[in-house]
Amino acid sequence: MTAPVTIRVQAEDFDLQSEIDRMTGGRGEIGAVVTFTGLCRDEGGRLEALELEHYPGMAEVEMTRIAQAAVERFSLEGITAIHRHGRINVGENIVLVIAAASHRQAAFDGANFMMDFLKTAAPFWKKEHGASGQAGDWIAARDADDAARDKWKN
Amino acid sequence: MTAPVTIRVQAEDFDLQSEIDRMTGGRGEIGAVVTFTGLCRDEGGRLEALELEHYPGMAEVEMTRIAQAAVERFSLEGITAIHRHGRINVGENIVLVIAAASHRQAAFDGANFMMDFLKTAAPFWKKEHGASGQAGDWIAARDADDAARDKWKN
Amino acid sequence: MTRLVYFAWVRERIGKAEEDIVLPASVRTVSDLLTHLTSLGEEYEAALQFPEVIRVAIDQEHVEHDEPIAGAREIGLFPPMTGG
Amino acid sequence: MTRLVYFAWVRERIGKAEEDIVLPASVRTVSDLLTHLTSLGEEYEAALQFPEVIRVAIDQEHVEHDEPIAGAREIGLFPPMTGG
Repeated sequence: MTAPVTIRVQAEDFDLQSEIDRMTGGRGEIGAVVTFTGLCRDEGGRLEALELEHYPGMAEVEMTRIAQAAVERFSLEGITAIHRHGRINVGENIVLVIAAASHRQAAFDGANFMMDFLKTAAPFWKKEHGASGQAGDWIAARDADDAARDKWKN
Repeated sequence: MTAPVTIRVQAEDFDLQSEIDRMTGGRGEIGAVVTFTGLCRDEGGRLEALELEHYPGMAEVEMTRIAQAAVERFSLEGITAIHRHGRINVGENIVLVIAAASHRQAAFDGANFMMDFLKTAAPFWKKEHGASGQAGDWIAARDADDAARDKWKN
Repeated sequence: MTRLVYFAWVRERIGKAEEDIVLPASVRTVSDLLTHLTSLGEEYEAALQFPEVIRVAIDQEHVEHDEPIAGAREIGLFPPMTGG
Repeated sequence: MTRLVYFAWVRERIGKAEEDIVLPASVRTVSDLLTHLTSLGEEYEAALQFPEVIRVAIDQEHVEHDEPIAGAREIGLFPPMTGG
Protein backbone atom coordinates (compact mmCIF):
# COMPACT_ATOMS: atom_id res chain seq x y z
CA MET A 1 0.00 0.00 0.00
CA THR A 2 1.08 3.59 -0.44
CA ALA A 3 1.83 5.44 2.77
CA PRO A 4 -1.17 7.47 3.97
CA VAL A 5 -0.63 11.25 3.89
CA THR A 6 -2.96 13.40 6.02
CA ILE A 7 -2.81 17.19 5.71
CA ARG A 8 -5.12 19.61 7.51
CA VAL A 9 -5.27 23.36 8.16
CA GLN A 10 -7.79 24.08 10.88
CA ALA A 11 -8.74 26.49 13.67
CA GLU A 12 -9.44 23.69 16.19
CA ASP A 13 -6.92 21.98 18.42
CA PHE A 14 -5.88 18.37 17.79
CA ASP A 15 -5.37 15.25 19.92
CA LEU A 16 -2.09 13.41 19.34
CA GLN A 17 -3.21 9.97 20.41
CA SER A 18 -6.27 10.05 18.13
CA GLU A 19 -4.20 11.21 15.17
CA ILE A 20 -1.61 8.46 15.76
CA ASP A 21 -4.26 5.76 16.21
CA ARG A 22 -5.90 6.81 12.96
CA MET A 23 -2.59 6.29 11.15
CA THR A 24 -1.27 3.14 12.82
CA GLY A 25 -4.46 1.19 13.64
CA GLY A 26 -4.26 -2.39 12.42
CA ARG A 27 -0.92 -1.97 10.66
CA GLY A 28 1.77 -4.43 11.79
CA GLU A 29 4.59 -2.93 9.73
CA ILE A 30 4.92 0.26 11.83
CA GLY A 31 7.54 0.05 14.57
CA ALA A 32 8.26 3.71 15.22
CA VAL A 33 6.19 6.87 15.42
CA VAL A 34 7.73 10.30 15.98
CA THR A 35 5.61 13.38 16.60
CA PHE A 36 6.54 17.03 16.71
CA THR A 37 4.23 19.54 18.38
CA GLY A 38 4.94 23.26 18.17
CA LEU A 39 3.44 25.36 20.97
CA CYS A 40 2.97 29.11 21.50
CA ARG A 41 5.72 30.36 23.87
CA ASP A 42 5.29 33.43 26.07
CA GLU A 43 8.79 34.72 25.21
CA GLY A 44 9.66 35.46 28.81
CA GLY A 45 6.17 36.75 29.63
CA ARG A 46 6.14 39.24 26.76
CA LEU A 47 3.43 37.49 24.71
CA GLU A 48 -0.18 36.58 25.29
CA ALA A 49 -1.00 34.94 21.95
CA LEU A 50 -0.07 34.57 18.29
CA GLU A 51 -2.30 35.20 15.29
CA LEU A 52 -1.69 32.65 12.54
CA GLU A 53 -2.50 33.72 8.98
CA HIS A 54 -2.26 31.35 6.01
CA TYR A 55 -2.81 31.20 2.24
CA PRO A 56 -5.85 28.92 1.94
CA GLY A 57 -5.41 26.27 -0.69
CA MET A 58 -1.73 26.88 -1.24
CA ALA A 59 -0.96 25.97 2.40
CA GLU A 60 -2.46 22.50 1.96
CA VAL A 61 -0.83 22.00 -1.45
CA GLU A 62 2.61 22.97 -0.17
CA MET A 63 2.28 20.81 2.97
CA THR A 64 1.24 17.85 0.82
CA ARG A 65 4.24 18.37 -1.45
CA ILE A 66 6.64 18.39 1.53
CA ALA A 67 4.93 15.36 3.10
CA GLN A 68 5.22 13.34 -0.10
CA ALA A 69 8.91 14.24 -0.40
CA ALA A 70 9.42 13.03 3.18
CA VAL A 71 7.60 9.73 2.52
CA GLU A 72 9.77 9.06 -0.51
CA ARG A 73 13.07 10.14 1.02
CA PHE A 74 12.72 8.23 4.31
CA SER A 75 10.45 5.34 3.20
CA LEU A 76 7.82 6.43 5.70
CA GLU A 77 4.77 4.25 6.39
CA GLY A 78 2.64 7.35 6.98
CA ILE A 79 2.79 11.07 7.65
CA THR A 80 0.34 13.59 9.13
CA ALA A 81 0.72 17.36 9.29
CA ILE A 82 -1.87 19.60 10.95
CA HIS A 83 -1.39 23.38 11.16
CA ARG A 84 -3.76 25.61 13.09
CA HIS A 85 -4.77 29.14 12.04
CA GLY A 86 -6.35 32.06 13.86
CA ARG A 87 -5.59 33.18 17.42
CA ILE A 88 -3.49 30.79 19.46
CA ASN A 89 -2.86 31.57 23.13
CA VAL A 90 0.36 30.92 25.05
CA GLY A 91 0.73 27.22 25.83
CA GLU A 92 -1.60 26.11 23.04
CA ASN A 93 -0.65 23.91 20.10
CA ILE A 94 0.25 25.49 16.75
CA VAL A 95 1.37 22.58 14.59
CA LEU A 96 1.58 18.79 14.67
CA VAL A 97 3.68 16.47 12.53
CA ILE A 98 3.53 12.68 12.83
CA ALA A 99 5.92 10.40 10.95
CA ALA A 100 5.62 6.61 11.08
CA ALA A 101 8.19 4.12 9.84
CA SER A 102 9.42 0.62 10.30
CA HIS A 103 12.49 1.78 12.26
CA ARG A 104 13.18 4.72 14.50
CA GLN A 105 15.75 6.84 12.65
CA ALA A 106 13.52 7.15 9.56
CA ALA A 107 10.63 8.33 11.75
CA PHE A 108 12.86 10.91 13.47
CA ASP A 109 14.30 12.14 10.17
CA GLY A 110 10.89 12.26 8.48
CA ALA A 111 9.33 14.43 11.19
CA ASN A 112 12.41 16.69 11.37
CA PHE A 113 12.51 17.14 7.57
CA MET A 114 8.76 17.91 7.44
CA MET A 115 9.13 20.61 10.13
CA ASP A 116 12.17 22.24 8.52
CA PHE A 117 10.38 22.66 5.19
CA LEU A 118 7.02 23.48 6.74
CA LYS A 119 8.68 26.43 8.52
CA THR A 120 10.37 27.78 5.41
CA ALA A 121 8.06 26.83 2.51
CA ALA A 122 4.46 26.54 3.75
CA PRO A 123 2.58 29.86 3.50
CA PHE A 124 1.87 30.71 7.14
CA TRP A 125 2.68 33.92 9.02
CA LYS A 126 2.69 34.68 12.75
CA LYS A 127 1.74 37.99 14.35
CA GLU A 128 2.39 38.68 18.02
CA HIS A 129 -0.21 39.77 20.59
CA GLY A 130 1.53 41.39 23.56
CA ALA A 131 0.80 40.45 27.16
CA SER A 132 -0.42 43.97 27.87
CA GLY A 133 -3.04 43.69 25.11
CA GLN A 134 -1.32 45.82 22.48
CA ALA A 135 -1.19 44.72 18.84
CA GLY A 136 2.28 43.41 18.10
CA ASP A 137 4.58 42.89 15.15
CA TRP A 138 4.75 40.22 12.52
CA ILE A 139 7.45 37.72 13.42
CA ALA A 140 10.49 37.94 11.16
CA ALA A 141 11.83 34.89 9.36
CA ARG A 142 14.92 33.44 11.02
CA ASP A 143 18.14 32.63 9.18
CA ALA A 144 18.46 29.62 11.51
CA ASP A 145 15.33 28.15 9.94
CA ASP A 146 16.81 28.46 6.46
CA ALA A 147 20.01 26.83 7.72
CA ALA A 148 18.01 23.97 9.26
CA ARG A 149 16.25 23.43 5.93
CA ASP A 150 19.51 23.50 4.00
CA LYS A 151 20.98 20.62 6.03
CA TRP A 152 18.78 18.28 3.95
CA LYS A 153 20.50 19.25 0.67
CA ASN A 154 22.73 16.47 -0.53
CA MET B 1 12.82 25.49 37.90
CA THR B 2 14.56 22.21 37.17
CA ALA B 3 13.15 20.29 34.23
CA PRO B 4 10.62 17.66 35.31
CA VAL B 5 11.76 14.07 34.70
CA THR B 6 9.08 11.37 34.64
CA ILE B 7 10.10 7.70 34.45
CA ARG B 8 7.71 4.77 34.59
CA VAL B 9 7.86 1.02 33.93
CA GLN B 10 4.34 -0.38 33.72
CA ALA B 11 2.20 -3.12 32.20
CA GLU B 12 -0.57 -0.72 31.13
CA ASP B 13 -0.71 1.27 27.91
CA PHE B 14 -0.22 5.05 27.91
CA ASP B 15 -1.93 8.03 26.28
CA LEU B 16 0.39 10.49 24.55
CA GLN B 17 -1.78 13.56 24.83
CA SER B 18 -2.30 13.09 28.58
CA GLU B 19 1.42 12.58 29.15
CA ILE B 20 2.28 15.70 27.14
CA ASP B 21 -0.37 17.82 28.87
CA ARG B 22 0.95 16.74 32.26
CA MET B 23 4.41 18.01 31.27
CA THR B 24 3.57 21.20 29.40
CA GLY B 25 0.43 22.45 31.19
CA GLY B 26 0.74 26.10 32.22
CA ARG B 27 4.36 26.43 31.09
CA GLY B 28 4.97 29.27 28.62
CA GLU B 29 8.63 28.48 28.00
CA ILE B 30 7.99 25.26 26.04
CA GLY B 31 7.85 25.75 22.27
CA ALA B 32 8.60 22.25 21.02
CA VAL B 33 7.61 18.74 22.08
CA VAL B 34 8.93 15.64 20.33
CA THR B 35 7.61 12.18 21.13
CA PHE B 36 8.87 8.76 20.11
CA THR B 37 6.58 5.75 20.34
CA GLY B 38 7.92 2.25 19.71
CA LEU B 39 5.32 -0.29 18.60
CA CYS B 40 5.33 -4.08 18.25
CA ARG B 41 5.81 -4.99 14.56
CA ASP B 42 4.57 -8.25 13.05
CA GLU B 43 7.83 -8.79 11.11
CA GLY B 44 6.06 -9.62 7.89
CA GLY B 45 3.31 -11.61 9.62
CA ARG B 46 5.76 -13.83 11.51
CA LEU B 47 4.99 -12.46 14.99
CA GLU B 48 1.91 -12.28 17.16
CA ALA B 49 3.37 -10.60 20.24
CA LEU B 50 6.48 -9.77 22.23
CA GLU B 51 7.15 -10.58 25.88
CA LEU B 52 9.03 -7.75 27.61
CA GLU B 53 11.14 -8.69 30.63
CA HIS B 54 12.94 -6.10 32.77
CA TYR B 55 15.14 -5.77 35.83
CA PRO B 56 12.82 -4.09 38.36
CA GLY B 57 14.47 -1.21 40.14
CA MET B 58 17.52 -1.08 37.90
CA ALA B 59 15.34 -0.30 34.85
CA GLU B 60 13.95 2.84 36.49
CA VAL B 61 17.37 3.89 37.82
CA GLU B 62 19.03 3.49 34.43
CA MET B 63 16.22 5.32 32.59
CA THR B 64 16.44 8.19 35.08
CA ARG B 65 20.19 8.42 34.57
CA ILE B 66 19.78 8.63 30.78
CA ALA B 67 16.93 11.15 31.07
CA GLN B 68 18.99 13.43 33.30
CA ALA B 69 21.93 13.27 30.89
CA ALA B 70 19.54 14.28 28.06
CA VAL B 71 18.13 17.21 30.05
CA GLU B 72 21.62 18.50 30.75
CA ARG B 73 23.04 17.95 27.28
CA PHE B 74 20.14 19.50 25.34
CA SER B 75 18.80 21.99 27.93
CA LEU B 76 15.44 20.24 27.90
CA GLU B 77 12.44 21.75 29.70
CA GLY B 78 11.14 18.27 30.52
CA ILE B 79 11.47 14.60 29.65
CA THR B 80 9.23 11.56 30.10
CA ALA B 81 10.08 7.92 29.44
CA ILE B 82 7.56 5.12 29.90
CA HIS B 83 8.45 1.50 29.11
CA ARG B 84 5.87 -1.28 29.23
CA HIS B 85 6.57 -4.85 30.40
CA GLY B 86 4.76 -8.15 29.96
CA ARG B 87 3.02 -9.38 26.81
CA ILE B 88 2.60 -6.79 24.07
CA ASN B 89 0.62 -7.71 20.96
CA VAL B 90 1.40 -6.63 17.41
CA GLY B 91 0.41 -3.00 16.87
CA GLU B 92 0.54 -2.14 20.59
CA ASN B 93 2.83 0.44 22.19
CA ILE B 94 6.08 -0.69 23.83
CA VAL B 95 7.81 2.53 24.80
CA LEU B 96 7.19 6.28 24.90
CA VAL B 97 9.70 9.11 25.14
CA ILE B 98 8.68 12.77 25.32
CA ALA B 99 11.22 15.59 25.17
CA ALA B 100 10.19 19.24 25.58
CA ALA B 101 12.37 22.25 24.86
CA SER B 102 12.24 25.88 23.95
CA HIS B 103 13.21 25.16 20.33
CA ARG B 104 12.68 22.23 18.02
CA GLN B 105 16.15 20.78 17.39
CA ALA B 106 16.83 20.32 21.12
CA ALA B 107 13.52 18.45 21.48
CA PHE B 108 14.35 16.20 18.49
CA ASP B 109 17.87 15.52 19.75
CA GLY B 110 16.72 14.90 23.32
CA ALA B 111 14.17 12.27 22.31
CA ASN B 112 16.58 10.61 19.87
CA PHE B 113 19.39 10.48 22.48
CA MET B 114 17.04 9.03 25.11
CA MET B 115 15.94 6.25 22.73
CA ASP B 116 19.46 5.34 21.64
CA PHE B 117 20.62 4.85 25.23
CA LEU B 118 17.37 3.30 26.39
CA LYS B 119 17.83 0.59 23.75
CA THR B 120 21.41 -0.19 24.68
CA ALA B 121 21.65 0.53 28.43
CA ALA B 122 18.26 0.05 30.08
CA PRO B 123 17.76 -3.55 31.29
CA PHE B 124 14.87 -4.78 29.13
CA TRP B 125 14.72 -7.92 26.97
CA LYS B 126 12.29 -8.95 24.24
CA LYS B 127 11.13 -12.49 23.51
CA GLU B 128 9.15 -13.32 20.38
CA HIS B 129 5.78 -15.06 20.28
CA GLY B 130 5.21 -16.54 16.81
CA ALA B 131 2.01 -16.04 14.84
CA SER B 132 1.35 -19.79 14.92
CA GLY B 133 1.39 -19.80 18.72
CA GLN B 134 4.82 -21.36 19.24
CA ALA B 135 7.23 -19.97 21.84
CA GLY B 136 9.91 -17.98 20.05
CA ASP B 137 13.45 -16.82 20.60
CA TRP B 138 14.90 -13.97 22.56
CA ILE B 139 15.68 -11.08 20.23
CA ALA B 140 19.40 -10.56 19.69
CA ALA B 141 21.01 -7.18 20.30
CA ARG B 142 21.74 -5.31 17.07
CA ASP B 143 25.09 -3.76 16.20
CA ALA B 144 23.11 -0.94 14.56
CA ASP B 145 21.76 0.04 17.98
CA ASP B 146 25.28 0.29 19.41
CA ALA B 147 26.31 2.38 16.40
CA ALA B 148 23.31 4.69 16.93
CA ARG B 149 24.31 5.14 20.56
CA ASP B 150 27.94 5.82 19.67
CA LYS B 151 27.01 8.76 17.42
CA TRP B 152 26.49 10.81 20.62
CA LYS B 153 30.13 10.43 21.69
CA ASN B 154 31.99 13.66 21.22
CA MET C 1 -7.58 40.36 -15.50
CA THR C 2 -5.21 38.86 -12.98
CA ARG C 3 -6.14 38.20 -9.35
CA LEU C 4 -3.61 39.45 -6.83
CA VAL C 5 -3.73 38.17 -3.24
CA TYR C 6 -1.76 39.63 -0.34
CA PHE C 7 -0.83 38.21 3.06
CA ALA C 8 0.54 39.30 6.45
CA TRP C 9 2.19 42.73 6.46
CA VAL C 10 1.99 43.01 2.66
CA ARG C 11 -1.81 42.77 3.02
CA GLU C 12 -1.87 45.20 5.94
CA ARG C 13 0.23 47.84 4.18
CA ILE C 14 -1.64 47.65 0.86
CA GLY C 15 -4.87 47.72 2.83
CA LYS C 16 -6.67 44.91 1.07
CA ALA C 17 -6.50 41.12 0.91
CA GLU C 18 -7.07 40.76 -2.83
CA GLU C 19 -7.91 42.61 -6.02
CA ASP C 20 -8.39 41.97 -9.74
CA ILE C 21 -6.11 44.07 -11.88
CA VAL C 22 -5.42 44.61 -15.59
CA LEU C 23 -1.70 44.58 -16.25
CA PRO C 24 0.02 46.50 -19.07
CA ALA C 25 1.61 44.26 -21.72
CA SER C 26 5.03 45.53 -20.66
CA VAL C 27 4.69 43.67 -17.31
CA ARG C 28 6.21 40.33 -18.21
CA THR C 29 7.88 38.95 -15.08
CA VAL C 30 7.29 38.93 -11.34
CA SER C 31 9.95 41.59 -11.04
CA ASP C 32 8.12 43.82 -13.57
CA LEU C 33 4.91 43.29 -11.57
CA LEU C 34 6.48 44.46 -8.31
CA THR C 35 7.85 47.60 -10.01
CA HIS C 36 4.49 48.28 -11.64
CA LEU C 37 2.57 47.94 -8.37
CA THR C 38 4.94 50.32 -6.59
CA SER C 39 3.83 53.02 -9.06
CA LEU C 40 0.17 52.63 -8.09
CA GLY C 41 0.31 54.56 -4.81
CA GLU C 42 2.12 55.03 -1.55
CA GLU C 43 0.40 52.06 0.14
CA TYR C 44 1.93 49.78 -2.51
CA GLU C 45 5.24 51.57 -2.15
CA ALA C 46 5.15 50.97 1.63
CA ALA C 47 4.42 47.28 1.11
CA LEU C 48 6.89 46.62 -1.69
CA GLN C 49 9.73 49.08 -1.06
CA PHE C 50 12.17 46.20 -0.52
CA PRO C 51 11.11 43.90 -3.38
CA GLU C 52 13.94 41.42 -2.65
CA VAL C 53 12.19 40.26 0.52
CA ILE C 54 8.80 39.72 -1.15
CA ARG C 55 7.92 36.08 -1.82
CA VAL C 56 5.70 35.29 -4.79
CA ALA C 57 3.45 32.40 -5.78
CA ILE C 58 1.84 32.00 -9.20
CA ASP C 59 -1.31 29.88 -9.08
CA GLN C 60 -0.30 28.82 -5.55
CA GLU C 61 3.20 27.67 -6.43
CA HIS C 62 6.41 29.40 -5.28
CA VAL C 63 8.30 31.21 -8.07
CA GLU C 64 11.44 33.35 -8.38
CA HIS C 65 11.29 37.01 -9.37
CA ASP C 66 12.46 36.34 -12.93
CA GLU C 67 9.48 34.04 -13.59
CA PRO C 68 7.20 35.12 -16.49
CA ILE C 69 3.64 35.83 -15.36
CA ALA C 70 1.89 35.17 -18.68
CA GLY C 71 -1.18 32.99 -18.13
CA ALA C 72 -1.22 33.43 -14.35
CA ARG C 73 -4.73 33.39 -12.87
CA GLU C 74 -3.70 34.22 -9.30
CA ILE C 75 -0.51 35.82 -8.03
CA GLY C 76 0.21 35.84 -4.28
CA LEU C 77 2.58 38.37 -2.69
CA PHE C 78 3.74 37.89 0.90
CA PRO C 79 6.66 38.13 3.34
CA PRO C 80 8.99 35.21 4.09
CA MET C 81 7.00 32.47 5.79
CA THR C 82 7.06 32.03 9.57
CA GLY C 83 4.73 29.11 10.25
CA GLY C 84 5.43 25.89 12.05
CA MET D 1 25.95 -14.39 51.08
CA THR D 2 25.53 -12.64 47.77
CA ARG D 3 22.25 -12.43 45.90
CA LEU D 4 22.45 -13.36 42.23
CA VAL D 5 19.62 -12.38 39.85
CA TYR D 6 19.23 -13.65 36.29
CA PHE D 7 17.24 -12.34 33.34
CA ALA D 8 16.03 -13.41 29.88
CA TRP D 9 17.84 -16.48 28.46
CA VAL D 10 20.38 -16.50 31.28
CA ARG D 11 17.45 -16.98 33.69
CA GLU D 12 15.83 -19.61 31.46
CA ARG D 13 19.00 -21.66 31.04
CA ILE D 14 19.98 -21.57 34.71
CA GLY D 15 16.39 -22.42 35.55
CA LYS D 16 15.83 -19.85 38.29
CA ALA D 17 15.37 -16.11 38.59
CA GLU D 18 17.51 -15.59 41.68
CA GLU D 19 19.50 -17.33 44.38
CA ASP D 20 21.63 -16.52 47.42
CA ILE D 21 25.10 -17.99 47.21
CA VAL D 22 28.24 -18.13 49.33
CA LEU D 23 31.28 -17.34 47.22
CA PRO D 24 34.82 -18.69 47.88
CA ALA D 25 37.34 -16.01 48.86
CA SER D 26 39.21 -16.69 45.60
CA VAL D 27 36.31 -15.17 43.62
CA ARG D 28 37.37 -11.52 43.46
CA THR D 29 36.08 -10.11 40.16
CA VAL D 30 33.04 -10.46 37.90
CA SER D 31 35.18 -12.60 35.62
CA ASP D 32 36.08 -14.93 38.53
CA LEU D 33 32.37 -15.18 39.38
CA LEU D 34 31.42 -16.26 35.86
CA THR D 35 34.13 -18.95 35.87
CA HIS D 36 33.06 -20.14 39.33
CA LEU D 37 29.37 -20.40 38.35
CA THR D 38 30.22 -22.43 35.25
CA SER D 39 31.69 -25.10 37.57
CA LEU D 40 28.40 -25.47 39.46
CA GLY D 41 26.57 -27.56 36.86
CA GLU D 42 25.62 -27.94 33.23
CA GLU D 43 22.72 -25.48 33.47
CA TYR D 44 25.20 -22.77 34.49
CA GLU D 45 27.57 -23.92 31.78
CA ALA D 46 24.78 -23.64 29.17
CA ALA D 47 23.94 -20.11 30.35
CA LEU D 48 27.48 -18.79 30.70
CA GLN D 49 29.48 -20.71 28.07
CA PHE D 50 30.24 -17.47 26.21
CA PRO D 51 31.06 -15.19 29.16
CA GLU D 52 32.06 -12.30 26.88
CA VAL D 53 28.42 -11.72 25.92
CA ILE D 54 27.14 -11.72 29.50
CA ARG D 55 26.32 -8.26 30.88
CA VAL D 56 26.69 -7.68 34.61
CA ALA D 57 25.29 -5.20 37.11
CA ILE D 58 26.50 -4.85 40.70
CA ASP D 59 23.85 -3.38 42.97
CA GLN D 60 21.88 -2.41 39.84
CA GLU D 61 24.71 -0.55 38.13
CA HIS D 62 26.44 -1.74 34.93
CA VAL D 63 30.04 -2.96 35.45
CA GLU D 64 32.83 -4.44 33.33
CA HIS D 65 34.10 -7.98 33.86
CA ASP D 66 37.25 -6.83 35.65
CA GLU D 67 35.23 -5.07 38.37
CA PRO D 68 35.86 -6.36 41.94
CA ILE D 69 32.74 -7.81 43.55
CA ALA D 70 33.72 -7.26 47.17
CA GLY D 71 30.81 -5.75 49.11
CA ALA D 72 28.24 -6.47 46.39
CA ARG D 73 24.76 -7.18 47.80
CA GLU D 74 23.14 -8.07 44.46
CA ILE D 75 24.76 -9.13 41.20
CA GLY D 76 22.65 -9.29 38.03
CA LEU D 77 23.65 -11.45 35.05
CA PHE D 78 21.88 -11.00 31.72
CA PRO D 79 22.23 -10.88 27.92
CA PRO D 80 22.77 -7.62 25.99
CA MET D 81 19.70 -5.44 26.39
CA THR D 82 17.02 -5.28 23.69
CA GLY D 83 14.39 -2.91 25.04
CA GLY D 84 13.01 0.25 23.51
